[in-house]
Amino acid sequence: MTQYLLQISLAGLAQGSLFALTALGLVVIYNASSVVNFAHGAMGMAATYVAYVLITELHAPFALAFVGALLAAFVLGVVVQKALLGRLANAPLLTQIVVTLGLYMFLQGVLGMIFGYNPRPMANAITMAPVILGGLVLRPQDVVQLALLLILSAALAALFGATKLGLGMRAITENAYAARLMGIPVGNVLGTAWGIGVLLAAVAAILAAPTTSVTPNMMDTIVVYGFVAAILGGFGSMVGALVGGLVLGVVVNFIDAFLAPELAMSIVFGILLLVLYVRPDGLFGRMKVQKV
Amino acid sequence: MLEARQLTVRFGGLTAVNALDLDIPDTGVFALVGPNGAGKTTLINALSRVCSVAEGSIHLNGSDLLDLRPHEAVRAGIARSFQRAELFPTLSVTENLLVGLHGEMTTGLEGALRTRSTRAQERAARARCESLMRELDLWELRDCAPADLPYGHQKLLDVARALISRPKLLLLDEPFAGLTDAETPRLLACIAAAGQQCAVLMIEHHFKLLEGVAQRMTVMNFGRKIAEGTPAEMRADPEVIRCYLGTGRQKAAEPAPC
Amino acid sequence: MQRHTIAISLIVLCALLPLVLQLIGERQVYWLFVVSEFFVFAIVAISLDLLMGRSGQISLGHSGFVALGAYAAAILNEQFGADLAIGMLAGGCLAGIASLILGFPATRLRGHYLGIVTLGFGIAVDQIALKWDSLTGGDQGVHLHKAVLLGLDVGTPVRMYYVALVALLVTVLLVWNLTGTRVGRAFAAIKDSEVAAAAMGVPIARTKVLAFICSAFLAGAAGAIYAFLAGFVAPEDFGIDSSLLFFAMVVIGGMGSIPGAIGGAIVVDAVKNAAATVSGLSLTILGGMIVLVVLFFPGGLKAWLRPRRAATGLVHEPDDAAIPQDA
Amino acid sequence: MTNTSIRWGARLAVVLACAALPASGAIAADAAAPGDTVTGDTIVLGQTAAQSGPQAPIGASKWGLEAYIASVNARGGVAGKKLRLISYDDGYQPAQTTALDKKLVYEDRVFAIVGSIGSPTTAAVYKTLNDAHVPLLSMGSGSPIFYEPGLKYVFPSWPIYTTDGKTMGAFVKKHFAGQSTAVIYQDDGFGKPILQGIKSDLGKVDVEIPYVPSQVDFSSAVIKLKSSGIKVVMLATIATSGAQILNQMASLDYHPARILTASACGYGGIFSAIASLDGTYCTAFLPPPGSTDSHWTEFADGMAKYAPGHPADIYAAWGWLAGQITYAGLEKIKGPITRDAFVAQLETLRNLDTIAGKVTYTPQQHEGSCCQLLWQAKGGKWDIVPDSAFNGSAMK
Repeated sequence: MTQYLLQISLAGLAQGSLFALTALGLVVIYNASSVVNFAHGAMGMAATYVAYVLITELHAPFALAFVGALLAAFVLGVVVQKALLGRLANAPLLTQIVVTLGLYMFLQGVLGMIFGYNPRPMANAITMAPVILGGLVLRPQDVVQLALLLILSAALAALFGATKLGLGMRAITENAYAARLMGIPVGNVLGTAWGIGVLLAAVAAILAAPTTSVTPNMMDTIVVYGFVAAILGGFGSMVGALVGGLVLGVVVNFIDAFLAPELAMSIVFGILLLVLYVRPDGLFGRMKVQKV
Repeated sequence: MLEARQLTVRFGGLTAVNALDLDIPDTGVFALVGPNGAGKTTLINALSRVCSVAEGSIHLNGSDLLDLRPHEAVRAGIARSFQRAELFPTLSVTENLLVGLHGEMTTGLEGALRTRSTRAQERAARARCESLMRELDLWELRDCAPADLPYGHQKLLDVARALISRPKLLLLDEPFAGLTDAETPRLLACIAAAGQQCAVLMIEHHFKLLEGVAQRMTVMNFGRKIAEGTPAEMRADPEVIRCYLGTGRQKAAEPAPC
Repeated sequence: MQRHTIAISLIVLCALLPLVLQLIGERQVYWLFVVSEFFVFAIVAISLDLLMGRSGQISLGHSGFVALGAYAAAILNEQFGADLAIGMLAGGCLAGIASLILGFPATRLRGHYLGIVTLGFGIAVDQIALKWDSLTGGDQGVHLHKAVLLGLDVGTPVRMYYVALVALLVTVLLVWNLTGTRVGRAFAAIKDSEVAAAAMGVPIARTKVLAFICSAFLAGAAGAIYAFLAGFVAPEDFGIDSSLLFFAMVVIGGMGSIPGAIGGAIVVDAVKNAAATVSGLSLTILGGMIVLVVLFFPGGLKAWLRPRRAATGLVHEPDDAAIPQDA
Repeated sequence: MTNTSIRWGARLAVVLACAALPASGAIAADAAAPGDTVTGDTIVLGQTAAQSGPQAPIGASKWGLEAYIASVNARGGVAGKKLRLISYDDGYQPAQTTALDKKLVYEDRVFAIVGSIGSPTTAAVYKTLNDAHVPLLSMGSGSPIFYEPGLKYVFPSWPIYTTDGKTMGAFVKKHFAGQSTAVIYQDDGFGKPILQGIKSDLGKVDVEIPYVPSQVDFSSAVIKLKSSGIKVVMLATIATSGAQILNQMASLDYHPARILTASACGYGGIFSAIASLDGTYCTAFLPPPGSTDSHWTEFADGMAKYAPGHPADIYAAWGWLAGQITYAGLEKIKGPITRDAFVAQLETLRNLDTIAGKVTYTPQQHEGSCCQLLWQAKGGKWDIVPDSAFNGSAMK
């Protein structure tokens, strides 16, 4: 039984690492620009198609395709920030959410038109046989996934904690106007934040692709869990997103195993609603004081 | 009428208002002055129940205000304006005023059915808005969007929106800030007239303006009351001069660092 | 005045449509269905506009409310032969109750949380309808008996058409009136400035929940009409896709205007039908339109329908009803 | 404003009353749909099949039906009349199907609805069509609701989903007797009848796991099966979920006997989508793609000739089957071609030889095809498993 529980938790952590990556990207974007990016999953999905084309059409090795797709994701993030959100900096929150939703529909439609809705198989990058440790099956791709999550989290922490970019980003979060006055290139910093955020979504999408297959809807489920993870983590806290994602992954897998897999998302949203009743700012969140 | 005792407001470690006592009688215009960051707006926010009070008490005609939530302050008789004229941009001038009557009106969802009582109430409210707008020369602009109004009129509308509910205590946060010299007298007259009906507590830097209209003033610094009295007394108060007015060569509107 | 003339002519035209179709030939069954269905969509668009355009709250799961209304009506009808009026009432109330449960924590939250929570709600309604098949028939749905309204047989396409038309007109009137009175102004006030609204005595949380309930009630009632119109209710019809379509109607319509919402419904319905032959085309067009509207035509169709005042962003402009005309 | 809205309301009411009275009086409710008798020189058939959205792949059934109709027309048609197909894309959305079938029946005046795709989509319309006396043939679904007695105008041609389950159950009982078994099933009108069929033949299964199509990660399901030591796993899933589960099994080093349902293995790319497919069984009512069965070769040739560019896969074969049955019924009509004559002739079909084996309809029983067998994946293609045929009817 313990072994069974361990195995489920392990699978949960692996799945949760995808949620955490998605949530981290959302939080990076949110922290810089106060926008919840509803096109997040779709942008990651678009980058996955780049990887898919590089692999199947141009026969690029996986590593090259991966890097190419991440590059494309970064550029996509920057372009979207410059071309869309940058123009709406002073618009109401609702307007900014609306534009990301429009983008979500647009990206999904365009890729559906080009590639169709037929799921396209994406080969797993790691074809190593699973390692069996005392009856516990360790899937190499799970290990890679978790390792990648930790590495990227550490990199983000370093980036935001120690570099000028991170300092600028925190300054903008506090007060964009003041930051501009202090000579911080707000536009560039925001663009970079979007680039990094979408890059994280792309990592999650590409890692998910062997399981979900490559389709225009491939990220729909994952990104919704990413939203939930980000909220549980307080939407703004990176550590919160990381922990929220991993915990949610385990919770979802336990629901799958012991409750009702066909109602997993409903149950998760029920839990979210309960959490929000008790703690409106998530498990790790802190209230923002509103200025009059 | 209004009695605040040992009022203290804290934001985290910062004490914005510190053990402040304030007494305001039924009518008259009262001013709140002090350098930036002295806690004036916070005090107004505390009195209008927007921000929570850490210690102390507020009573209006003997009834405790501390349990009230922001939207209940109006019904208790406290209305306010905002430093940057927080008007409702998507509503017309008339509708902005009508929102000021929200607490007084009772129409609920039955408004969708246009029942007889709904219509009567709406008519009465609009009539009240009309007379106030005519008084303040806003009538011609009644269907305009607030953004289309000159700034002076926006501030006027902001005050009018607070005034329409006939409050016992009117809190005005820098009503004259940003107004041109030409726009000032109308608002000044409006405030002076309001002071005949109810108590007005306003934040203002211009001593000159205050001298004509304010009966008393409270000078704040670092969240504390440092002096209280008539404008003339305050002008002569050494503590006020040191902290706020500065030596005669500085402009009165620019508080000196203290 | 002119606007009234246009509106009245449009209504007359709609009212005479069955006769016109009759004169052309016996072709009404399909076209009446399509137009009736559009009327129902327009009601949902108006209800969502009441929430988004007027009170500034987002819902990405509005078809969840429609689904609740449709299922309530369908199940009551299938099991107890319930009347359309009862179905609408029950559907509206069920959706309203759901919105209360949903809206209560959501109103304490920052705006985007609401988007995510409503998104989840839409998904959950779908999943539960699929799972609870003893009641809902699962993916095989619920078939309704013939439609009866207050004892009157409205089971024919023509009669159902009039039911939908009248329902739309009543919705327009109700929402129009509501926005011109105290509650409607409170919705706009909290959208424009919560702080100022509170200072004016508007209870923020309660008003937000009220807007949610009103919107959900209308959407639920529309769902009930839809159930009787289609004669069949299944979970597939109420997914995220259809929520996004309603969302697109409101945004393209310009937010905060009834003619805008109806116009948006026409545009979205037309795009959906015209672009149906190519996978992904309608999503592309609608998504592109939303982005373009937000960036370059912030007033949407509303601004185009009412050229006399410049659009000022994705904001509410008062309708005629909100401007005093008594004098 | 008050006055205006009252005026408004009053005008409205008058206008509506005036318009509604004559209009609703003039049009009586008519039960039977128009176009009952074919009068011109064309018999128009209607179909709804998703060409867009996630279910678009199975909409390829349209091309098999088009190819069959073209081949009939090339032979001179039926009773001197040509066949024509009007196929609409409903995106697998029942609401769309409802609208489009109204268009087909009342606008396009089709004679019958043939080969429409999907359980929920067909469920939305079958009662209405039956009430309007419009024949509904060979829908792409084996959902038990279409097989209920009393649906005079409804003629399903797939084996009922319960039969699919019974085929698996019988096979497991015979070849894996006494081994622990599990079923992963889609929690709806597709997966549940299959589960029921399996249980009715097998007695019981040890583990049952429901899922919904939006689920993408099946790790915990697979872990559960693996830790319970399940030796035989039956999958009542759609194609994408089936692929995800089998891939998940391989990645967790879990290799039980696997049996897929027919709907999960008909697509062309399955061998590249699932690397570990070899040895997997699949239920089927059609010959494996690429087989030398004469029906399959006829179909494949027909596709190449009349629907070039569209692969001769299982989905297209569904359409071909629909065409075969429609043609068989029409061909037997003597005299005017009416819907009732068509239905009467369909009910006389006994052991009609189709690509899906023998099809029989009687006035009491519209089950159509009853029989299934199993394929097994071997070296990149499907082979028929000898001794796997299931011939028992699942109907009571």
